[in-house]
Amino acid sequence: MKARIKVTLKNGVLDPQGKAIEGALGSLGFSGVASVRQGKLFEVELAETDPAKARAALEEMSKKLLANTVIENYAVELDEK
Amino acid sequence: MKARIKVTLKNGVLDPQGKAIEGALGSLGFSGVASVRQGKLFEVELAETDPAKARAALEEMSKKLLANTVIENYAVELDEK
Amino acid sequence: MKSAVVVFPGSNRERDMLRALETITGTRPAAVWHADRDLPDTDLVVLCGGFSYGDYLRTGAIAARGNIMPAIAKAADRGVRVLGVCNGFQILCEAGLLPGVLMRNAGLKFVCKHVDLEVANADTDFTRKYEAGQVWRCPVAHGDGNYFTDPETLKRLEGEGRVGLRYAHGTNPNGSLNDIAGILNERGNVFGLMPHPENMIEPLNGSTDGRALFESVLEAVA
Amino acid sequence: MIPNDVRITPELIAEHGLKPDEYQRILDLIGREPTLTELGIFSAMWNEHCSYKSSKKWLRTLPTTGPRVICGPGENAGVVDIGDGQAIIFKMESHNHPSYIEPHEGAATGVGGILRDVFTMGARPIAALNALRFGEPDHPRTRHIVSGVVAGVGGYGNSFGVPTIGGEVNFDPSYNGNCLVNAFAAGLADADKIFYSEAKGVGLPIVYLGSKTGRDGIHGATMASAEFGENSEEKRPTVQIGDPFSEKLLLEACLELMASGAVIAIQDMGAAGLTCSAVEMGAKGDLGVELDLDKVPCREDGMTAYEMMLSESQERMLMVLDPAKEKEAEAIFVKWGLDFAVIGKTTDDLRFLIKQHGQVMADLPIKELGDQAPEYDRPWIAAEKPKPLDPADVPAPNDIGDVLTRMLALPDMCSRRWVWEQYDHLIQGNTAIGPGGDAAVIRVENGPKGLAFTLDVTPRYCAADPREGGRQAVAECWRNLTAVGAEPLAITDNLNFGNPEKPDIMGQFVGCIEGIGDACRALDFPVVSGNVSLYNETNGKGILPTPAIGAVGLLDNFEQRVTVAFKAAGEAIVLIGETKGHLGQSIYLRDIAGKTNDRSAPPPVDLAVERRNGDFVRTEIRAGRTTAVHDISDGGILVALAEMAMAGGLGASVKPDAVLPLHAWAFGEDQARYLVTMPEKEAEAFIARAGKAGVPATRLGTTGGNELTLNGGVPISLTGIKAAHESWLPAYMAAGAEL
Ligand SMILES: Nc1ncnc2c1ncn2[C@@H]1O[C@H](COP(=O)(O)OP(=O)(O)O)[C@@H](O)[C@H]1O
Ligand SMILES: [Mg+2]
Repeated sequence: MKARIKVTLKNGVLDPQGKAIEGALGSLGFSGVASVRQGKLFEVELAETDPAKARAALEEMSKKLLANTVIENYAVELDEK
Repeated sequence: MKARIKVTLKNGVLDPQGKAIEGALGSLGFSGVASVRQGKLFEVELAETDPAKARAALEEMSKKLLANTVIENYAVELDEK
Repeated sequence: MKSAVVVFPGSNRERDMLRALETITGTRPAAVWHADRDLPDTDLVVLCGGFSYGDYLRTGAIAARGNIMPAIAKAADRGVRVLGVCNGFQILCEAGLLPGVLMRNAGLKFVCKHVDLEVANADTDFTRKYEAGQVWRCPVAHGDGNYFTDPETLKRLEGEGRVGLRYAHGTNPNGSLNDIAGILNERGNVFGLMPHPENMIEPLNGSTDGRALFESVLEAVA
Repeated sequence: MIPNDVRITPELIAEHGLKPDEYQRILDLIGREPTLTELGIFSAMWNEHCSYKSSKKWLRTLPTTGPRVICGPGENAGVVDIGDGQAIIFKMESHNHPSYIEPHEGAATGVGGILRDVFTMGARPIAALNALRFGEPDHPRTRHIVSGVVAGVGGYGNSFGVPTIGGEVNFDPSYNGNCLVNAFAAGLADADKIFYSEAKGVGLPIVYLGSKTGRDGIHGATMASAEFGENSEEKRPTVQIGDPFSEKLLLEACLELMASGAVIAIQDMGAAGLTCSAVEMGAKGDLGVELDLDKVPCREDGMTAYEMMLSESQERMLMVLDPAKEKEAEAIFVKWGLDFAVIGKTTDDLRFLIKQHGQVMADLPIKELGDQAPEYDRPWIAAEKPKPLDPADVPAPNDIGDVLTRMLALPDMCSRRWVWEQYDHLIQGNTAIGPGGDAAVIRVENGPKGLAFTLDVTPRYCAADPREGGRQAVAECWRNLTAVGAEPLAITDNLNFGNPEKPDIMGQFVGCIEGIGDACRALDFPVVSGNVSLYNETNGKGILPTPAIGAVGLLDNFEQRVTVAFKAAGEAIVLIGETKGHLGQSIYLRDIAGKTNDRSAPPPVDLAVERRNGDFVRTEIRAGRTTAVHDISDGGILVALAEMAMAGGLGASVKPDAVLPLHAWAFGEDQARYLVTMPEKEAEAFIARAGKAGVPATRLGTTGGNELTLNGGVPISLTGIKAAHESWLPAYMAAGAEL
């Protein structure tokens, strides 16, 4: 089963990368970019076939490793077929 | 208008971080993880309100800056309301 | 020899590079601000080490799209020598002046130490003062030095002698393909490498072996 | 939005860390109930971190002057004259709590803060060091913290572009719930171009520079915002994120601006950012300050006065500018892509006046905010003087080679290469001695002078006998500088302790300060800056008393430096200093004999002997008569010898003392000792010169081979000990999952 985990910075947490990218877009001539926030995307392939179990495992992985829950949020998405 | 750009490594491109995460998940006791690939997620806020124009601008940004098309693919998603 | 060092926001080895060039060439190099659109008249353009734009997005990516870059590409087209060290190498790859990309170190950590470099091709403008196969010690200091390119490009680089320097003796610090430490463009006038020859030029550094790299360019443009 | 006129309840006061009598003091001072913003300002100014209310009395006892001291404690960092019109500016500061919460960002912003302290004064940073203390290796959080802290320290310094050249790493259960991250930075400036925080002149623009203000690190606001209910999720206090890229730009912009002559006063925004920096500038200059918060560059919408005044967003500065040069100054900041805003002015009424949306949010007497801060003479009790340990009571090892191998692989003794290879220690091209030796040495740009740096403290000594431990920490710094050939100049301190409201903890604090003072006076080694971190406790248990000392020394010519590595075979090894086999509080006792709770005395420090021995060693080094020098500290003679051998890839054969038990000789931690090598033919004269100087010098043996041999016994293979020494830390870190 395939899944995606999105990890994004919590609101209010400074995102120096996003800020630098905003600036770069501006100097490349893209106007009207109000803000850019950068996050991470993990594409995971699991042996598990049960969606509920897969989701539970992915939540665990996010909490334990993939996201730094002090500053980041995460969201799990399963490719349901 | 809000949008998301997903940037992922092309197939066949080595992903040291993904590999390390796979290993780390294994040693944390998560079995059955066949593969992990790490990508980037950009959350962009645009002044543009026309979806077609917004999409075109985001494609441009991706090609010109956000993705290195030698090794990365990108996908634009608009929050249509 | 006239040289110019390009400074981006976040460059941080520009002072090391300016000093090395001045010591070795006897002429004070020009410092070029990234926002400029023109280069001074020069024989060598150097993109120095550092964390241009914080290494944010991808290392070298934002700098590679800076105002000064078209002028550098044009100079390279004219045959002016262009040297990219560390972040400079990363910028040259992102700008398409060199093929491939520098990815995160295989160990996922920044690494600062001395490695052994083997001169893979001593017949270039940047290595001619070394012997072919010569091994010299040089520091590296980077988090993204893992050279990667597609198999075809790799084959071409190897076949055309465009790998200038390789990590020797199992000292590859970053997982680079084929132990690649430095590569040339097709024409041989653009060279990018991850190690820091500018930090290996006087007894204080433990050896002066990095000088030969600059002296090679000096001889090439003479 | 948090209203400014909320009723100030006892809960709100407590939430702001203010005691009822402290609140009463506020009421007496301003004659009315404070606004919420004012309460926040008081809580920031009167907390332990800013006011030093528990420690001030004792800090005053430290010697802070000397012929070379240009500026002692009281500014962002201490300034010491190094001759030729140049000055070294340095300080150390803790970021313990933030690093425990979020190791990477906590450590990174700690480094950022101390670098700012140094370049605020006009200096370009040339060296960074860090003293790190972690919980026991088996504690479930330790690995995560080590990995994050090291990556954070390295990540910030590497990107900023300062060589990180040294420090300390220790593990102890007392740090399980409270790691210590003490960051040191030093910078170089012209002695006549130092910038201070004292504002001068009425009606001058106060300028905000650097990054925008967000809701970072607003601690006291937690409950306040929760109570008021609106968007409480949005107002949660957030962790500060370091942006070394902005800091590097800020450095270049500040130095450029200072060179232009536009800067009248400058202060970085550190703890309690805008509040502390503005009050300090005004109060020092006997001026009032008026700020218009509508002008402050903000990262988020709808920030309240309270939030802006307490935000700890990083990479920000406050300056008083020469109005004639305002445009020039702004152009410099625009060039570097940084925010620049005139947010207020100096006034002559000694008020700290904060306005937002045309309303007064705070109006306080500026001098009193600092001067009238509470000051405590906290009760303290001195710990009982511990008794010395009889070496005969300590079990002897069966196999000394095996014990040495185990010792070199202990968490507290193994190689720190895994740490410092993640730090760019070569950038700037002036690193003459990098990490791994006694002190690191940086060539002063273009030479010939060199500066030596070290951080030291032995917390287990301080716990057993605070005064002796305090003396030892300073003495060890002094010895480390001496061992590379440097003249010790001055120190900075970072005093990490538990809860000062407990008399025994306060006793540790007082004892350590007394010890530091003793040593500074005896060694002419003044304290020029420092930082106090109290309340380092978890579940009511304090950390080991950890007064970390950072020290700086000077070499007239960096070429005089000497390193620990054996240089050639067949050289004489001479031991300087007296060996009594002191095993009390030794690594051997704790980690090999397993006496983890032993209460015996740490090694006594005789400061006169320390000075005599050190002065002799330094003179010999400077005369070029030594080839390698290493001071003897943790682990004793045999460990020092092994370190010299491993560094040089050369063995040695030595003759232990015939009278002392072998393990007491090998692993005793007597102070004021060094191992020195020199060509064989010069040994006799060396020992004779020592004798003349009244310095004990004993011929120990000779370098050579691939092994260490004691008395012709079973040789200890260098390959074996080196493998053990190098592998513990990487193996430990590799065993856990970390990204
Ligand atoms: N333990 C100490 N010994 C000597 N000076 C100290 C000590 N602690 C703090 N100081 C001095 O007090 C002043 C204020 O310190 P601190 O608040 O930590 O500085 P900053 O405002 O730069 O963070 C500094 O000049 C510092 O050097
Ligand atoms: Mg400060």
